[in-house]
Amino acid sequence: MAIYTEKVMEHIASPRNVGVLEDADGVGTVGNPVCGDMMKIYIKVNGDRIDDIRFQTFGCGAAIATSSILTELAKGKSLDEAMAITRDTVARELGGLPAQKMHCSNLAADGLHEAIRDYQARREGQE
Amino acid sequence: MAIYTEKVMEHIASPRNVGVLEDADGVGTVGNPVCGDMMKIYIKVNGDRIDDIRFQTFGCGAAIATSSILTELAKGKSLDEAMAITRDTVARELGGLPAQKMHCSNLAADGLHEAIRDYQARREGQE
Amino acid sequence: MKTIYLDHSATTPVDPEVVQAMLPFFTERYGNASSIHHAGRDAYDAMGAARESVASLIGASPDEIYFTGGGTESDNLAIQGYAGHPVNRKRGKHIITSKIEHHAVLHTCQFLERQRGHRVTYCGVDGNGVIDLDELAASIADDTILISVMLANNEVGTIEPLREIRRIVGDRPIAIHTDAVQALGEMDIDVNELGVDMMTLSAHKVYGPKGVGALYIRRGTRVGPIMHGGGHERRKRPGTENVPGIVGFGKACELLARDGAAVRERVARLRDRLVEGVMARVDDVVLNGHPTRRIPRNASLCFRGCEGEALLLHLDMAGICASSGSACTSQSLEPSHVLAAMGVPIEIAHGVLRLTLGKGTTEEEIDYTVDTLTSVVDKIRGISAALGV
Amino acid sequence: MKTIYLDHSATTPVDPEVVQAMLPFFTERYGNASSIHHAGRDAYDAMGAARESVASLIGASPDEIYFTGGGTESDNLAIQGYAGHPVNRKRGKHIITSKIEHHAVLHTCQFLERQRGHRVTYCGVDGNGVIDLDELAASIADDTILISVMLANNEVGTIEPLREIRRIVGDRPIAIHTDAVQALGEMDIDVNELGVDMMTLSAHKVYGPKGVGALYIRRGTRVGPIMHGGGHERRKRPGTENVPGIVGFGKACELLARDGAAVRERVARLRDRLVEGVMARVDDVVLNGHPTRRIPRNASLCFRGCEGEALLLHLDMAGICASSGSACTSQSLEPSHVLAAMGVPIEIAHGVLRLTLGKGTTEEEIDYTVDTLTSVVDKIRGISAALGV
Ligand SMILES: Cc1ncc(COP(=O)(O)O)c(C=O)c1O
Ligand SMILES: Cc1ncc(COP(=O)(O)O)c(C=O)c1O
Repeated sequence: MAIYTEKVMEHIASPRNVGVLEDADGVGTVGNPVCGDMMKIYIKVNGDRIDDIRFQTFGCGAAIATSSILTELAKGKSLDEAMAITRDTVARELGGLPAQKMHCSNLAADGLHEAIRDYQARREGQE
Repeated sequence: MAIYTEKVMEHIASPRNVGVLEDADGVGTVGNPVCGDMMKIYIKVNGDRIDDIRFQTFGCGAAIATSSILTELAKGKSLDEAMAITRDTVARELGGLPAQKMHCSNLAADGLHEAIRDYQARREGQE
Repeated sequence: MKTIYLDHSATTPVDPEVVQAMLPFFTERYGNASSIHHAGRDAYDAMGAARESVASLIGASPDEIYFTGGGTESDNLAIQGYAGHPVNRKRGKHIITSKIEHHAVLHTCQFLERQRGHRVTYCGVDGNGVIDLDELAASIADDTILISVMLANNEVGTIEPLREIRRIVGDRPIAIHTDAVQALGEMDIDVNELGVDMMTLSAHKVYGPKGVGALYIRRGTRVGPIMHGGGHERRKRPGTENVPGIVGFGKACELLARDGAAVRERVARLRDRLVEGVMARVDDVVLNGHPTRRIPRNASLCFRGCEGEALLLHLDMAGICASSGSACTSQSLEPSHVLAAMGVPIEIAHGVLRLTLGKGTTEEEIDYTVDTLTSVVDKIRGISAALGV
Repeated sequence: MKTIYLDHSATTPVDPEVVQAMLPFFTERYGNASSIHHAGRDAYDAMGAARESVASLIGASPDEIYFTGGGTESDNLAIQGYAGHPVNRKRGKHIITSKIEHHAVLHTCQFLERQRGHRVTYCGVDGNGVIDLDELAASIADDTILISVMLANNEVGTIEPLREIRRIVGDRPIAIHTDAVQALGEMDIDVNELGVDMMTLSAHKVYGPKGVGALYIRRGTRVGPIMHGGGHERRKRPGTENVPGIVGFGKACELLARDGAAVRERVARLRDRLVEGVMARVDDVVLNGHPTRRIPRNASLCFRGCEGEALLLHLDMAGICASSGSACTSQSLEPSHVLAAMGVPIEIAHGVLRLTLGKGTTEEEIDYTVDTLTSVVDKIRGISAALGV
């Protein structure tokens, strides 16, 4: 069957920014293993910018590729710019995703938003 | 599809005893053109024996082959022996006929019986 | 003995180019089109290309083409699948068709009548085999949901006025299905020009492989599957796709697009030579079907005083493959329902012979056939002479 | 990159001998098997020979074999055709099947429940995928007319106890259907020993062509057609027969009769080497299905912390064709209904990989696969590591 674009396959083959940021400023966790897709996004924030970002993903090819490209998209962006990254942005960047993957496996943007909110909550906690 | 035995095909290719006996002693006509099978059997009787026999047939391969082989079977037979020739005899002699042809196109024995009855009726008329 | 094959409406030889296109998909590119791995993707892509070439031949878009196991299945999917769809069932139970449809349409309609509570009107035809449009128009009722009329008849070759049917239906919510199995390759076909919502196609009548067909379904037309299983063919037709067959069908359509018009012209000329040759030399023959609005390859002739099967067996002995009526009714003894609907007297109808030419047919073959037929008719009429039929 | 094809349960390459057997029927012996002339008779005879070789492989007689367009169609014909037959409808509306059937059976049963008023019991299975015979026995009711249980499961390879089902049913008037698509060629099959009344077969799983299947129907079993048209296949399956495909299926069965046992033994040895190799080098792996009562070619493995699709995409990049679950569900995201029925926790079930070997599989391929799989699992677990699944 037709499934993934070359771009997607390329990210599955060599996912960018895999792993943990031990001193993360914010962490976002989305999905659950029962659905077969689970994702954790770690960000390091410097001023208003995302300085570093890492992900861990349990899931199908789409889940891995969306996580990977999201980290590329978000790196260096301001928090506002990062919040503006949506599932659609991610899918578009990858040259499209199969319909059935759009809603289930395309969680990375949600994970990033979670991580930013976590960062903001921690900061508020400090204030 | 599987249809006719070689014997049937041989009789279709070269039917025996085709035609009319102008001075027939008995004539039997069976079938009707609406059914697609129509047959006329002419016999010449000498004493108790069928001395000569001819047929005319409008119909499918089975109708032609059964007519043809019937004339072979009947020729030289006594009238009693000829009356004992049935549709089954004819079909068996041909090595079998397709099921759907057994009942519709296998009319030759009926035609012969008709011809014999015609002969007997004429004789009774003369007595 | 050399075979002279004049039974192209029954089936056609597969074009060598089609076989070449299919071959790699048996032993090298054998993936299951539903598999995610590269072998599966390769098969899926090849199927997509085939879908495009089928679609483009009839002016459809590729996502409106659903591959099936043949013309019969496509007819069943169209009629059972449309009439049986819950939404359509609620809208109505009346179907209109013609008396001269292929058994795949007729028997499916009869099944719906007998077992699913549908009402079916079987419209008559005139002496040329053209559907009675007045009767069709008059039979449209409030609960009519579907009209199924073939584009070209398989026995007598008459082309039916589908465009007029569309005009009559207008924008009423009635789907129009046409069985174009015999029309494909024999005329230009455009689903939009014809205004049909569903169209049945079969590969083996156009130099493609047996066991592959397609149903065109216009976007938005509600058709449910008649078989159940995997999600293949966008949930309308489950089962592992016959990739080599589908690729072959695609190639066959490509060849039709390339050569079809030229072949048609040649075949029509040879067909006319055949008909004129026979008419000139044999008495008491009639050509069945419309004199001009007919597919190029078809010559359907009735020989008074001959029975069709006897004719074709004798032709066969001379190497000539012909048919009396359609192949799939050759096991039955009923005379043709098509000729009956056209008003051909039954004793004449028994004498029908169908000769259908193809792209490999030659002038020599036609001349040999005319000669053979002339003597075969003589011989058979000799056997039946005095019966006066 | 060389392809290492380990997805034989999805489909198989067509054997070159099978292709050779099919080839003449495309371009030379292309007659329609329903035609009366010599080209038609030749096709009909070839089909008859194929019917014999399919029949003899499963201990049936040729007139009990009905050719179809594939396994899915055969399953539909068996279940819809039997349950929908007017006589059987009157006798009862209860059907028993298992939770682990192929979608062609499950979805057909669900269709009968939803739209035809039938009642269906879906029997559970144990942790090895073996049907619960007590549940099956207990679910037999007065109106039970049909039991459909597969002979071998397509995902986990478990062989089901059909003989015991026959024993339980005894001589009650309940037909037993078995989907033997994955069993054919993988074990000796005899319809009389198994005591089944209907059996589904598909050619493309046994080195035959796609788009051809058969349904064995024991003499006297009432099955109506699900499509309508010509009188082909003794009125049970209309449509011009796919003669080359059927001839290919016949040849494939002939090859199984000749080489099947030897191939099975070799494949089982390689499969064991694969499973043992993976088990020895990768942690947290389980073999799904019955440890011994399984078809030789199947290795179904769950890798904790990996998702099946990610696994198979990485294998694919290394040239290895595998599957996660069955090909026809690869478009769906639901985890396997088979593993769920076996009680495999859903987060484990997501990590399933199915490797199915074939007669062309070599030891080198297996060793390469073990190596590749070891590093791929490492890599994928690396991406998901801290998630603790
Ligand atoms: C008009 C028409 N419709 C349908 C069919 C059935 O097609 P298939 O043989 O592919 O099932 C045929 C030929 O057999 C036909 O001529
Ligand atoms: C167990 C089982 N039944 C039925 C089928 C369907 O067969 P086909 O693909 O020939 O329609 C398959 C394979 O797809 C199968 O594995």
